[in-house]
Amino acid sequence: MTTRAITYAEAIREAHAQLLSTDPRVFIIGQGLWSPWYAGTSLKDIDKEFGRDRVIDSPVSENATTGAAIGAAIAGMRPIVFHPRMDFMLLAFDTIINQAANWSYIFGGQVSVPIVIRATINRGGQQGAQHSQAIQAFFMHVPGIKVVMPGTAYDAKGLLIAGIQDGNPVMYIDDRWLYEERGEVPEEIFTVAIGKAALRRKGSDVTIVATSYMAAKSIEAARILSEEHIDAELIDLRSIKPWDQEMVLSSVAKTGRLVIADAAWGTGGVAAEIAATVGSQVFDRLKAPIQRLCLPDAPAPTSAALEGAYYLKASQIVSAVQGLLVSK
Amino acid sequence: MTTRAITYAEAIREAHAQLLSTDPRVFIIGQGLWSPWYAGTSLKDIDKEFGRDRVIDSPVSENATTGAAIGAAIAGMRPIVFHPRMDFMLLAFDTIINQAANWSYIFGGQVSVPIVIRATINRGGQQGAQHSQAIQAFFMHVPGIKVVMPGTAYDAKGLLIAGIQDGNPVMYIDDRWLYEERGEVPEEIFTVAIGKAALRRKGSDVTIVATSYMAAKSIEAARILSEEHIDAELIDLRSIKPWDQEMVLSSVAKTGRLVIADAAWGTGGVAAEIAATVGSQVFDRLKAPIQRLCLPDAPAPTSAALEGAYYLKASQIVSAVQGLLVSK
Amino acid sequence: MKSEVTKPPGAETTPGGLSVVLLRSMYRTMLRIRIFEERVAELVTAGEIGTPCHLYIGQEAVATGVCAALEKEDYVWGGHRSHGHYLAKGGNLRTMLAEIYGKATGCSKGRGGSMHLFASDVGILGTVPLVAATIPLAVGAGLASKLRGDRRVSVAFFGDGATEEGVFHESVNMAALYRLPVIFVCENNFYASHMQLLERRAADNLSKAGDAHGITSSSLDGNDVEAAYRAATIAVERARGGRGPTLLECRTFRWRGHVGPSWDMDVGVKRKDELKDWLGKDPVARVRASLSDFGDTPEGFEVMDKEIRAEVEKAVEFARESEYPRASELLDHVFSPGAVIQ
Amino acid sequence: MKSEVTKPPGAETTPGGLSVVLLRSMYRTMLRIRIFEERVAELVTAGEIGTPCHLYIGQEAVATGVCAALEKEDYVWGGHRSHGHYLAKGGNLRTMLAEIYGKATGCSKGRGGSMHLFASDVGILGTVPLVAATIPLAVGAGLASKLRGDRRVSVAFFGDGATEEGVFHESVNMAALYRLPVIFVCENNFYASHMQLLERRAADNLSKAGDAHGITSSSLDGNDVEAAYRAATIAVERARGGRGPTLLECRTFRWRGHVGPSWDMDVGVKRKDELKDWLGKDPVARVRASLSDFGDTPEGFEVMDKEIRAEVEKAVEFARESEYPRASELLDHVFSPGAVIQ
Ligand SMILES: Cc1ncc(C[n+]2csc(CCOP(=O)(O)OP(=O)(O)O)c2C)c(N)n1
Ligand SMILES: Cc1ncc(C[n+]2csc(CCOP(=O)(O)OP(=O)(O)O)c2C)c(N)n1
Ligand SMILES: [Mg+2]
Ligand SMILES: [Mg+2]
Repeated sequence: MTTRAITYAEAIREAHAQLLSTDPRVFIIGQGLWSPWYAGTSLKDIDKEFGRDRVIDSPVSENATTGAAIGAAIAGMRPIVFHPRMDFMLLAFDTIINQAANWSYIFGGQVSVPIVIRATINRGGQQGAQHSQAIQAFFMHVPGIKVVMPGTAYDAKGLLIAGIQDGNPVMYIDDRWLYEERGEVPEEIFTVAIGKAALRRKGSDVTIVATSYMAAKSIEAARILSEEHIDAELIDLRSIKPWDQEMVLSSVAKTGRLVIADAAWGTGGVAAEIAATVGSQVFDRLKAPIQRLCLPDAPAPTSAALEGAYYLKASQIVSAVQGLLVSK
Repeated sequence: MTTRAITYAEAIREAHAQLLSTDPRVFIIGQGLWSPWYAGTSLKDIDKEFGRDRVIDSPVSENATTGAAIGAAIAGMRPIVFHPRMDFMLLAFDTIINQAANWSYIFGGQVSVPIVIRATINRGGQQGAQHSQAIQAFFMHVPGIKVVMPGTAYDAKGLLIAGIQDGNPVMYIDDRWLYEERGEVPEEIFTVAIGKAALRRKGSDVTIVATSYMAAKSIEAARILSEEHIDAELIDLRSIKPWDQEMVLSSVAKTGRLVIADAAWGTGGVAAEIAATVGSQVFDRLKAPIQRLCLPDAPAPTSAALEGAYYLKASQIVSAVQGLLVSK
Repeated sequence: MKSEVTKPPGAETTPGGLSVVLLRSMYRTMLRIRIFEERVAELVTAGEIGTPCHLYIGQEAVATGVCAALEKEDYVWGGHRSHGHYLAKGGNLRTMLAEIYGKATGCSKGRGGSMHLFASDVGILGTVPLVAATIPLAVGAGLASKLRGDRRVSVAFFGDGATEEGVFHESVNMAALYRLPVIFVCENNFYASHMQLLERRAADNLSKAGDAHGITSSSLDGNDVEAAYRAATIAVERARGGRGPTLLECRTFRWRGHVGPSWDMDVGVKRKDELKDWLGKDPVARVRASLSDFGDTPEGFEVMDKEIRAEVEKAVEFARESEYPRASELLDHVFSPGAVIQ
Repeated sequence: MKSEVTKPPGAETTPGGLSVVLLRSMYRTMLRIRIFEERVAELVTAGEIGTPCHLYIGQEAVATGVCAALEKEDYVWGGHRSHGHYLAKGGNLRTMLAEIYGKATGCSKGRGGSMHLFASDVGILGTVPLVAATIPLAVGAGLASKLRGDRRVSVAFFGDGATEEGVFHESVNMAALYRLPVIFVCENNFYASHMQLLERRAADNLSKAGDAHGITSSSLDGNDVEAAYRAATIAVERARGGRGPTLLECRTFRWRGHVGPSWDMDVGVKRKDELKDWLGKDPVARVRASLSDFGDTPEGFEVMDKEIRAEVEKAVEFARESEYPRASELLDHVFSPGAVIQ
């Protein structure tokens, strides 16, 4: 496959465009699709390219919009429903969790809901508590829905296409803080397998498992650590549900140490599930307590002064790893 | 205090009645409050006793009903908003999670939301996926809201009163499967401290931490285990957020073994958080991997044949403990 | 008397212009729903059925009249009280009953029970008990139809209570805005569980929601199958013609309690009085009377009744004899990537 | 000309019957909002303010007219575009600006920014940017008022976009059903972000939502402060008299982009044309013209203008000089059990 360096946002756009071009069942619906700025550059002019029949900017009705996308999926389409901010999606939880996630099960597998629910984490910028959330943990908890969180341009494209091809409800969570990150991305349509993590760096001292934005930060951290002769193995989880237990468990079995970095609330979060699973599955191989690196248990503040303290930095990953190695 | 044996449902009703009698700011709103059967016996004739102004059976509008209760709380009342089935509450997630849980923080602590959001787990009976959920994990994940889950008549009363007196949003989760359980309950108004677990049985071989209905099942399990000379320490968590880390950690530090039982989905659930915390906090004292006993990662089926396989039994707690002790 | 001897049988029409053949076929549908549900009521009372059953008895004309105006390819969506919608749209009676028994042969493979019915072969894309939940899904199916240009109509059946869920309004607005081929059929039976309509809203004016969202709406006698059929036919034409959605308020009454076979489980004195009135407006008896006017005989009705009862008894046998799903299959069907509807 | 010389100053009334004293005070409020926001716009452009600011410029008459009809104890609730509501209801200008700067002295202690404003001393129980979120809360405050019998009125300010959230309808229904002292003030500025009204609904008929829920509603010129005041006064009387809620559609226009100071950030050609029209209907200029008719002089206006500008500049200084919240306080205020409003 021919690749070239494009941004994360461009990769998202390309995935949408290629899906729209190749599959007449695909359409996009959600807020901001006719706006030049709602989705950043990730859907730039997509309405102009594919027409406003298939790129539908919706009323401010998250519940019905999402429900309509689900209904269309049940009726054989392959919609992508877009939530420009994950926070707003709370209004659509009934239709996502009670309906989409259950539909296959309650009808004994006679019908699937081939939908991608795209939710963007859009935080920072002094926007505050209702415009900053990263609530992937909710969806990890719910059977019947898959959850992916690309951290690179490559995965941003490949996972979106995989999501549409999957045939089941897939929650696709992208992060505005990654939109300008560049990476090599194939020009063609391709998929990244849902449920498979990516080994970003081989190492022997400690395993870092990170999601999305924190995977990017972890690369930075691993570099700093290597200067201190700490050899971190870095796993970008990519899929939250199902997640790649095999890769994570065998890495921790090898290194004996684990730091989990997820830029969301810690308590009851994604990192808790990984820690719980690893803690019981490779119990005998753990050399040190598993460390979770997550947001503090507080809503996002607005003041720039507090935002600086709230969000996670690569240096915190570095410290967490150092702490682990000192403790043993 | 004078106590007498009453049922869990009667204890809930008594708490409501005493709150309504003693605090003019208290009112109840939600679906089924004028029905003889929606809330089981837990609110029997409460409308007749206190009048339909203060006991308001609402339209089928979970979002606005919950939002109205939140607004009334902000304006100085002490409402209890009732969701006769936890599943329906998904429609009110925006107002609970984006609003109630954030309100204090976003306004710098100048205002609190003194509300109890009561949600009933009402499962079984071949009702299926949309009428069976136990989604406490969602709320454990959210800062700004406390979560309690009484497992006895005593706690059912004491935690409800504590919830109203707390002055913050408190999610109170009761379980229909416990409504007929009897226990000694004080006649007077009293509170059970939010955040404090209850030690139901002292033991030395293994710690069982259980929530609500599973705490009741664990008493049964502990009895069976004791016949096999396995001495289980049993902790009824009672509060999910904050949860009693002190009691749990010191117990596991002593026994070295932990089984967590929560009758909800396992992945990303309450048990994951407890396992993750214990795993890292008493790392050196653990003699065996922590076991989680939760519902399978599937929606609730309807067929009685499948329901039997889906829900947890005391025997499964027994097996989990046995498995732990064998493994070491 | 009213039919002329010279007309070939079937050419007669009612004063409202409906062919008697169609009326007879609708009568059969209504009767089939009635008999099926009365049998279910008995089986619940007998303890043979355990899943919660919300009986449609008393409302048969709505499902029947509306579905008679639809093609097999058209979609319908329902709620907790949908046995009638399922049968009227052509769902298989036997597999629905097996489903209610929790058997693996059920229309939802024993995972759904009475409240989760499915028959995509006849356009039933799902009925679920979360109030109002299928309303936006119906809009989505209408959107699918519009995008594909396949002229399918999508019908949402829901109760008066469902109009209190905000998503009802969101959905009507979207359907109006995109002029989708959707029919919103609100069965106003004046109760949501134990709550009378005016305990839940300020005015008995449900069809005004149509005006608020700029769509055509009407209010009709939901116990008159001809009225339901006529209104639905117009709505279907409008939908297929690309002229957008319709809201139909069908005023009717359920005879039994909110759930289960009881006649008075959640009944206050008030409802008892109302019920008496409504029992006098029995939609099935009404059609039967019309058909009698056209010469249908008691013997003929007897035959039909017997046929249906026999069919239902066979279904009971089938359901009883069917196997339960196996515990080992508990985790099946959480995902079903291959099961995409075309 | 229009005022008679013999009348004592202040006894004059407008043709609509409004006292000129009140009109002058409303003018001051409107001008204060205008000047404040224009300064905020500059400070955003200068990069001094970082939190997203949704400017109210062009809509000043609505907040001003409505709040003039309220008592201090009455409640108001707002959204993302609520600087105007906050000032009109009597919120402290200095602490709002400090809040926008993210300072610890802010009205929300630096945790809220422009989109989360609070001043319970004057009944502002919260403005938050989740569209429609405060509508049910306003209903709840109305319910509190009814339960206590304290005759307080609760006002929800929200945009046309907010009516698309189902909770708007749920809330109006509840307020109607319980006859709560609530006023739903929909500021229809014809846009929700980049989307024109008719891209989001089938008809320009927002006030019909009142009919659908059985409450009084009206549609009015939101750039006419007298009209807003009059309509609100009637609604307040209705509410205090226990006669239930009112829906007011106030038709107006925002001059700036959806967010920030830009004039055209999300503007298609269409909006540009509309904007030209609406600039001609400047609500502030309109009142100024009326007051001029009553003899208010350019010099008088100049003085008022200067006073306000001086106040705003002082606030800028205050905000600049205030401290940021400390990082060590990051976890404060997640709970605040003692902070119960009476
Ligand atoms: C979202 C949600 N809220 C509440 C319920 C509980 N519930 C089940 S049926 C029902 C009444 C529905 O009334 P209506 O829509 O009029 O239908 P009907 O039962 O009269 O056919 C309610 C409130 C539910 N199933 N789902
Ligand atoms: C629940 C929710 N959905 C979407 C948004 C994004 N959003 C912010 S403002 C806005 C437009 C609101 O329009 P309107 O209610 O008319 O208010 P206006 O901006 O015109 O004052 C939208 C869609 C949001 N903040 N909350
Ligand atoms: Mg009804
Ligand atoms: Mg607007």
